[in-house]
Amino acid sequence: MGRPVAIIGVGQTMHGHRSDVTYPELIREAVEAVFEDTGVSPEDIDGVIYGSMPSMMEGVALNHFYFAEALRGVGKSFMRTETCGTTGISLAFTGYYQVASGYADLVLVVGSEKMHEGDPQATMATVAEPFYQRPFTAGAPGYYSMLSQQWMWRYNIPEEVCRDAAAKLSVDHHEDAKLNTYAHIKQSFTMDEVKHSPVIVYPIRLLDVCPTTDGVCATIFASEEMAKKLKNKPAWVKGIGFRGDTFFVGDKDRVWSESPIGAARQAYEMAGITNPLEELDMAEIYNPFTFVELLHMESFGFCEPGQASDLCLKGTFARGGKLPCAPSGGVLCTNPIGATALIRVAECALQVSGRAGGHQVEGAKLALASGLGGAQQFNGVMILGSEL
Amino acid sequence: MLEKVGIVEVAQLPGPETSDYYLDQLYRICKEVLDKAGITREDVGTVVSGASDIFHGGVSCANAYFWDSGAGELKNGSRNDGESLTALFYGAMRVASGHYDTALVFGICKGSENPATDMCTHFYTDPLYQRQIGLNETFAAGLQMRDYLERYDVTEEQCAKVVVKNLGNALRNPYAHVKKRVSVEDVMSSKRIMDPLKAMECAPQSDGIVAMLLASEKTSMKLTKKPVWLTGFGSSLDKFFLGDRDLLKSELSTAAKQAYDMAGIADPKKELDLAEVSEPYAFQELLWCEYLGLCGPGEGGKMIDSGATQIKGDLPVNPSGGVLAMNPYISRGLYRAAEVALQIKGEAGERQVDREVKKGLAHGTQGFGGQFHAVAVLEG
Amino acid sequence: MLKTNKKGHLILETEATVPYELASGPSWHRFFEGFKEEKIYGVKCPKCKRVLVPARSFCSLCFEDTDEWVQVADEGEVKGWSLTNYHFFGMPTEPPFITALIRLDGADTDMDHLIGGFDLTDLDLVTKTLQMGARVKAVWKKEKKGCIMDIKHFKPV
Amino acid sequence: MAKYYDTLQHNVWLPYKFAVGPVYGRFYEGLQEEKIWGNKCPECGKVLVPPRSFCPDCHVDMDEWVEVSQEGEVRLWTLADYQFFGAPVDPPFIGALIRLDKTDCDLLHIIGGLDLSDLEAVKNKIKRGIRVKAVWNEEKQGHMLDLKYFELV
Repeated sequence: MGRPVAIIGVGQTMHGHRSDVTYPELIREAVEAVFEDTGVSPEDIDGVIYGSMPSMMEGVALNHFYFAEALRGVGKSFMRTETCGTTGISLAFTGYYQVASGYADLVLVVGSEKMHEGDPQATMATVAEPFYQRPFTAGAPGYYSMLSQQWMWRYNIPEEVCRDAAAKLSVDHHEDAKLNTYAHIKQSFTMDEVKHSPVIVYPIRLLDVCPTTDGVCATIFASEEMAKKLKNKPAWVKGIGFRGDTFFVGDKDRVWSESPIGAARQAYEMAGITNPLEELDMAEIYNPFTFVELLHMESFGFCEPGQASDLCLKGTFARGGKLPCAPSGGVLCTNPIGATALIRVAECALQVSGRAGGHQVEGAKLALASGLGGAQQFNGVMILGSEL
Repeated sequence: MLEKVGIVEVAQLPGPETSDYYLDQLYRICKEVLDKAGITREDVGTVVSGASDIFHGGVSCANAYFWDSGAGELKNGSRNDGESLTALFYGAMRVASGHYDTALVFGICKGSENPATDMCTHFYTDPLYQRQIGLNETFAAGLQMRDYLERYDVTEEQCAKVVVKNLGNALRNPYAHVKKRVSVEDVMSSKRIMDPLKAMECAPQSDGIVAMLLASEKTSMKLTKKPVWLTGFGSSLDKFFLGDRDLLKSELSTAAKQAYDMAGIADPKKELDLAEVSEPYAFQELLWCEYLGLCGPGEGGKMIDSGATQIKGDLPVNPSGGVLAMNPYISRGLYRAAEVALQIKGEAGERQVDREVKKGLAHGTQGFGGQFHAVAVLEG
Repeated sequence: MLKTNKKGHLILETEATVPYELASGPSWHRFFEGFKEEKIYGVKCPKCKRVLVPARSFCSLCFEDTDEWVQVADEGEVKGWSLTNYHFFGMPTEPPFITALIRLDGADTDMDHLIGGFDLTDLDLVTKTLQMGARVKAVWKKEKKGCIMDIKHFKPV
Repeated sequence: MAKYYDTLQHNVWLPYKFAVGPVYGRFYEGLQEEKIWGNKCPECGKVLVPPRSFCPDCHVDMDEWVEVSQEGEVRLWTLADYQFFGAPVDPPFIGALIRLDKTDCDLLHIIGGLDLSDLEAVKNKIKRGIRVKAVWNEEKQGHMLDLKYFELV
């Protein structure tokens, strides 16, 4: 099914509040870094794929025009992909298909967001249509707090257990982020600090929530022939899956949701994975909220529904555990939306090729990256492996 | 590309404004294309849309909004933002890779709900320089047209003839938005809004939803008697600042070369039977034809004078009426491909060209003076 | 306007407003006409037989036209809720407020709306009142405009 | 916009805080001092206005600052004569690409100080290659229009 595809390198910006540079300059920082990382010359690239999430946030519509030079896109084949919060993983899929279909041998895939330039709240308010949902879904935390509560109800998870597990994730990820050169928030917190941080939308508290980040991630996707010629150890795309669900939140069950479950199932089938907890070595779950990460551990089949909190408290998903999740610090510590899910993919690629640096998970060979968009509407999963 | 990909069927929405709801319209067009192909939503393998966000629609993450209307519920799919012709190719790649047997591809843009196109394109500018001078696509087109007239000896009348031809062709196209018999004098005497560019030389702002069903070679043959094969594709991006570019050198040549190489076309002028190009400003049809190799450099004016690009000519250009007759900004490129597909299938009704159509070209462009171009080659 | 932000970096501050006008189409029109009479309509899918609220012209799952309009109750069961107590752009009303998913009697989908009409400043009271399966009923505004906020909120019964 | 059918009007509010960065920062500072700064690519030697942080051709950092001439010649121009969002001044006005002396790209700006009521008269005055020079606004705020317009020399 298609040609084998590898990710052969990654370039990231120092993520954070980057008002020190203009947007094209920020793009260039990541793009030049990926060429440096791979030793590929920009002339040898067949094309560029780019996306950012809502152009409203950025104040520049179809901003690839503005970034043409910084993306090294002048005179190159170009495609722009955008699918909400899943933009980053959808970008990776576009890159994958350009190579898998035989159209390209080397493509640059870039995702970005400079969230401090726009107004994230004003932007999020326009994600829902104005007839019906807009007044009620304006704030993402509101929706996810509802979801986490539905989840606790559904599986009779005691709130204290869930609260502790979420707090542990926050504590762990903030520690993880300190090992990751590019992460945005690098600060330690205690369980108590998380559990007593201000309530944003009950039960979600400030330290359960991702930050607002400026950042860019660039990756290069390559055919087998090209990957084998280049210096870096390739990370092979073993499986991809995606499911989009209905726009109206109330139309579907979003707790045991067919979107993340179906996306993971599709990716596992392609990768030949039958027992993710045993077979995967690490995962970068798209976790803008701690509770969502727990929920997705279940949707992705790492454990039975309702069990994630217990396992999390036992350390199963922590660094050194059976299946470390978000060892980069995750979305919880770095969230430039349009780049976020591509960073998940890039992190997994670095991990399985043994190049993750300070936050390397020892011996990682098979990894799962995910992306989440809208109110559980979109979920994408990519499996990366060290062997072809 | 690993596998051959065919266009099985197409469906399109007529351009004029109606009182219909965006999502209902999209649903009906997608339903129409599936019905034509005789398949159900369940049979659809993957969905790729071409659509844009907030500026061209008023909703951020618009793909979330129209996902269910576009047959996407629980499908693996994606959305390409910007020029919709890239969505056609993305859908084709998903089939070509062997992952999916069918792909539903659609483009959507509802001009009647949006602010003026000039306002939308003004937001393409960088906030620090060109925005402060008020640049938009019409502004850039005014500068580019002057360059074309001065350096290539093309006349204003020749540019005006494009409007006469295309709005005339549109009279035969039930899906076109603006259709009328006009004269060169009418065009020449319309208001010079961005001299030398005149009001009648600028495309309208239309509603446009167009859907196509793509399939693998085997399935295409099964679902239709006359599949149309996507054999070539190319795209290219130019520099951003107008002042850094020669406005008469275009990345369209690069995009065209990629598409021709892939389709094995050595002499486009001879081998192509028709072209549907995106000409949001009349003179651009002439200029784009030059870069596409449909005539020599600087010969765009002569080409329209010769009658070759007329619906009965040797190489009809925009027999549908083109973008001047129908301009749903984001989906217009995919409309061009749909029109070429219909011509190849022989299903273009009154606008069917006289000659047999074996190979046709579809072109899409966006950005200042054509900063981005995409070209697709379709064959019978 | 140029300003220096708290990091000492130069910033260009601008703002603009972009106007849109979206066609309602027959389904939204009829749905909100119903609101003027304090009626909530769903549609029944001819194939899967689900009653979808709000009413719409097609079933996204079966991809079939829906033509049977069904009035559903203006009361039902709470499926999930969240309490917002901070100001943000685009919020439907002054905080604190509760947004919720409500399964109206006779419907197979949940409707988004607000829950109110009692003291929302006491989180314990809220969690006690809005336990799983709590019943709520629409409180209609006197003056109706034919829009989603013609329902002021849903109130526990 | 009154339409014959049922619609929902809504306005989208777009507030921004764009990072200016050191390169534009210095450029705007120059405008406030009635100076036009460009910078030079160490590789191809081209002088570009406005200045860039990197050369669009060679992709290397631009580090040499050059104050460029306030005079140059018109390359292309267009007479804008309709109302549109974002117009820098009330139309009609002339938008132009101007090549300042000893620079290697064109500057997008406007040409002013002319009577625009008669298009033919304008066409007789403004042609490719005609010389223009900068006219400054008295009030300056660090904006492209601190340079009010270019006028015929």
